[in-house]
Amino acid sequence: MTVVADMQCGSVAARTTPPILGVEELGVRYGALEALAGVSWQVEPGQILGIIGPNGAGKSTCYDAVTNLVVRSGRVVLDGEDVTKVPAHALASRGLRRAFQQNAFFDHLTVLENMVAVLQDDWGTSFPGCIFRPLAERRRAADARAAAAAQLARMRVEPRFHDRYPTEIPYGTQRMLSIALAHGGGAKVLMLDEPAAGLGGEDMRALVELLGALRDDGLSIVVIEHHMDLIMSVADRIVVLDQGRMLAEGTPAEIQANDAVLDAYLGRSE
Amino acid sequence: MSARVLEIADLTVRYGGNRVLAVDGLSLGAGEVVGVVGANGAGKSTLVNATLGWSRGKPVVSGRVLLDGKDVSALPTPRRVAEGLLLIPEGKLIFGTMTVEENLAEGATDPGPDRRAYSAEDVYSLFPRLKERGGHLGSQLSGGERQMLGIGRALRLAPKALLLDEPSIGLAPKLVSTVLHTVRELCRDGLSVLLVEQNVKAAIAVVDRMILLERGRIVLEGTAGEMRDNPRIAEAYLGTQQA
Amino acid sequence: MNIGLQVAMLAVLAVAGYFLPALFGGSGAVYSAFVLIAIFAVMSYGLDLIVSDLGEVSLAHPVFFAAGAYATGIISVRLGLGPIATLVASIGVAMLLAGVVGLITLRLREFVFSLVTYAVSVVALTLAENWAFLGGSDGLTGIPLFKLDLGVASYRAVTDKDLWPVAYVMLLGVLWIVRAFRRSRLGKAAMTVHLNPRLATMSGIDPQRTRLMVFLVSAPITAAAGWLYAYQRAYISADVLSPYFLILMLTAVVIVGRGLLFAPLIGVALILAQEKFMSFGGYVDRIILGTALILTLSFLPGGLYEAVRALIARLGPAGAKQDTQIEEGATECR
Amino acid sequence: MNVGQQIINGLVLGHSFALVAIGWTVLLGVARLVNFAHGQMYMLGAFVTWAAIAEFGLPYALAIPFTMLVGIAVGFLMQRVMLQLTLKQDLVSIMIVTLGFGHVLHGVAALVFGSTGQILDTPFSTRNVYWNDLWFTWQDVAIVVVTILVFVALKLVLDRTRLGRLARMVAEDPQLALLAGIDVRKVYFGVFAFQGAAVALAGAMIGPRTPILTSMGFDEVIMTFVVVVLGGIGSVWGSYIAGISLGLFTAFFGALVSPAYTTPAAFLVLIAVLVLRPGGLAAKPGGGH
Repeated sequence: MTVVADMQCGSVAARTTPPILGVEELGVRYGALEALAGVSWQVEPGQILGIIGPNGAGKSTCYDAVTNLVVRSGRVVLDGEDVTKVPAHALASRGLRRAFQQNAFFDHLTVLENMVAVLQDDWGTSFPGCIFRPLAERRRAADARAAAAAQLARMRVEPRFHDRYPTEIPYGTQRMLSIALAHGGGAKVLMLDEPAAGLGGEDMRALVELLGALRDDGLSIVVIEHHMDLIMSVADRIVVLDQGRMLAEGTPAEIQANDAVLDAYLGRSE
Repeated sequence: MSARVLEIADLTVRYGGNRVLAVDGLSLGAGEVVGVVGANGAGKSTLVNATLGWSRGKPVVSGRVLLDGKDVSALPTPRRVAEGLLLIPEGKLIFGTMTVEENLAEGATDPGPDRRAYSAEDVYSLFPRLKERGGHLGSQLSGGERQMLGIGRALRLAPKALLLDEPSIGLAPKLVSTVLHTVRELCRDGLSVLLVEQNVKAAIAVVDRMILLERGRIVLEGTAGEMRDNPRIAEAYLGTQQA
Repeated sequence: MNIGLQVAMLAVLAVAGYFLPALFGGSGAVYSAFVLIAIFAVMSYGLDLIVSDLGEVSLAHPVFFAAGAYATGIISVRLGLGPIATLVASIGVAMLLAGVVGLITLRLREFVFSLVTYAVSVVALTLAENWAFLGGSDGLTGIPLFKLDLGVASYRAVTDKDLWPVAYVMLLGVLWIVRAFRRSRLGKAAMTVHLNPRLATMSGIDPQRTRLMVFLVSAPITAAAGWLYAYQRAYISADVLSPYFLILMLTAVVIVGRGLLFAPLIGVALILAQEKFMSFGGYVDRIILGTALILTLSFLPGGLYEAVRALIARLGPAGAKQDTQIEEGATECR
Repeated sequence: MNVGQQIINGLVLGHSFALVAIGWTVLLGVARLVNFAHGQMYMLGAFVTWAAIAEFGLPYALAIPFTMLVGIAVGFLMQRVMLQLTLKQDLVSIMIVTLGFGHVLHGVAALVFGSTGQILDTPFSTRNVYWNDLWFTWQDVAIVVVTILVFVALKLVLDRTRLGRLARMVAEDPQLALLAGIDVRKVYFGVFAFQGAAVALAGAMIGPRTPILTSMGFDEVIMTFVVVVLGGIGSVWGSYIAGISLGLFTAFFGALVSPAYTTPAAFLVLIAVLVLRPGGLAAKPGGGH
């Protein structure tokens, strides 16, 4: 069953703004298994879209499909440009970036080096540059570290952790680092996969705050999340997936009142 | 309460520098079904995996696991299995390159008089569907059949305590109920079950007691009746605004 | 430390290194050993980029070494050209081969990658033994002396002592290149592809292009070693493709510790010091070298450097302090 | 060219390739391990058989089991040293370690047996069969028979016995096998012992066909690799068929083109397969876990 979103909830402005990221009829098959079918949604500039659903509903598969990491059908449009055929590695420079469900770092680099590594497009020096212009490279590297430190600070990763290895820092900070690495030097759309998994209390509040701040800076965010507190408080719209299909779509209030969603989460009454 | 088949004490699990699980005490009586619920990342799978000393990652586990009063925490996973502690993991739970019959071929060696060793025939009478599929490969089975085969495979090894991790994932509602009620039936024969489940409604229908995990800790524990109407259970899944 | 001081210190170290053979007595055997250490270290640095930075194990690097040696041999013997021309040719041939091997193995990982590169080595050995163009089983003899003509001045290397300045400059150059590589965008891309390919991909890095590029940087380095080796030996045969060089490179790369700038150099120095000055005969040396490789990987995955550091950390107070810091980090998340 | 003779050569050669490869097929299929010392273990098998006959005066029939015992011991020792790496599934390190073992085995063999070549004569290898214009030795017949027996026995054990089932469980998913109560370590040891015994047997059987040298073993690894990949990794019948095909290809290539370049030719076939069917072996794009 698909519950059609009540369009009156969207403001007039929101309706006329073209979406920054739109997916149409995404489908993924693994052999005989249809892991994802007929999934369509869009995010408008400066909005947060939540994707929820029970375990195994196809949420992470949906991300892999959007970012071209799996063979899929359907269409992906980023900022008015059809990027369906663009390889995964070329999406970042077009402004589409994502995090992964598990904390994804470069384990053997320090936190700061992790950040420097994803800022190479803006702050790196070419190989010949490093050989022949060592002093210029040295200055650039110092600038890169400063930029990385600033970016980490913005993402709530405190300076005292910058010289540690990612596995040594507190879990809440690891989640922030994941977001910082995914965001890199900047993005139009950032896709996060369960950023709040395993978080609580203080860490959760910091995360809500961060997501809000990023949105206020004009970033569009897609969030897969299980933690309803978080999703209900930050998302502008929510898509519910169940068994690889769209179950519902709407504002947080609509989703909370939706019987089909309650069933999917708490089990169906028979 | 009946005799304790499984006792877990001071079980902690760390990944890198981070503690992801800290369970002070949890016990399972003979013939009892205890449900474990909680949000994603709350540590449900970590709890059951650590009980077996098993993982697909590299955690550091400490704590005590007692099976029928015997401390098994120093034993490697296969030895715990031989003692009658069985886990059906989430996700991949059967051997896909082997037939149903082969998946059920490995039985317990000398389980002793106090453990019931199910024969392949016993499993087939429990799940007639599996008998029809006997010659098929595990990879050809549907989600429900895999779940049945996973349970059957565990029963062949004469479990004292069976830990089930999210058996309802990807199953149709009717199948969920079939699988869980079969599990309930098994407990009449004295089997004890720890059931990790996300489908709270389905789980609450078959468990005796239920615990709620949040951030690696037990935050709530009670009988099925007490938990059914507890708002915190719904909260854990749907958020505080949901009354 | 300020930059001027750092540069001055590096300069002093570099100059001091040059006089090391003299410090060890300056005999012909010492110079030979030092020249070989420099050559084999350069050879190993090529492989080091693949193993430490890209995280794959290439077993095709003896082929690049041989490519440099054979290109030098053929061009100097048959065309009579000098070291500059042979160096350019060595690098060119190595890059060509690296491009081919890199393209074939572009989508292969781990053991399949290594197996295919190993096969490349064995096939190259068969070719070198049988192909008349490469001198067949007799090899190429009569490689002329190393003679550098720079118009106004020329440099002729008759003995290994005369070759030492060339070998030393080449070693310094390669150290500089390896350092520069690790600081460059390409080097960082290689490391991220190695550590977390999915995250690297989503950060805008093309893993396959990165792999190919690293191969194209790595092969000429190893080939340059082959270039000088041809002059040092004055003749080249299929021996340069024997497994000895492969085992030597691998051991040199892992024994001290992966990813450390000076590790392959120190590794080669340790191995050659044993073989030149504490030899027990070829077969026993072979057993020693193989055993060193086995033991390092099986029991000291971080190499001697990590082992020594762990020992110091256990004995000294610095290590204890580090432990408590980690503990502190962990408690915060409770 | 005598086509009939080349077919016979190809079949004998093919069975030899298959017999050399069988230990690797199981090792790779069950334990996902690669052993670069395989070629040197083959060499050792040939030399131990030679020493058992020429130095200790054992009959060939006893020299073979003796050689296999040595093979098992070598396999066991290697696995003992690499156990931690195996359990961590650190395939790349394991690979380099086995390369180191190959180097050490070569050194040991050269030290013990000397670097000069030997001829391994057996009661079969010196007796020729002439049939019209065709020629082969009884050793060739023995190779074919033994190879077929080993393959049939292995297939039966893997498919029909508990041991085979355990091996297949570990092959599919060692972690899940732990939960089925299987001591995965024992299976790894068993697989390494089998590989050692099988390749030693291959050395004892095939060594008599050519003069033996302590420096041999490299071509054997490449041929084995080609057989295992062409046959489909871990597939027993696949290896057999691939071995025979490669044998026939090699025999005809040697007769028609050049006997010196058979290894490069076999390698080119492999590359062609890898390029045409990259999905079979290649890692998934973008890496992944």
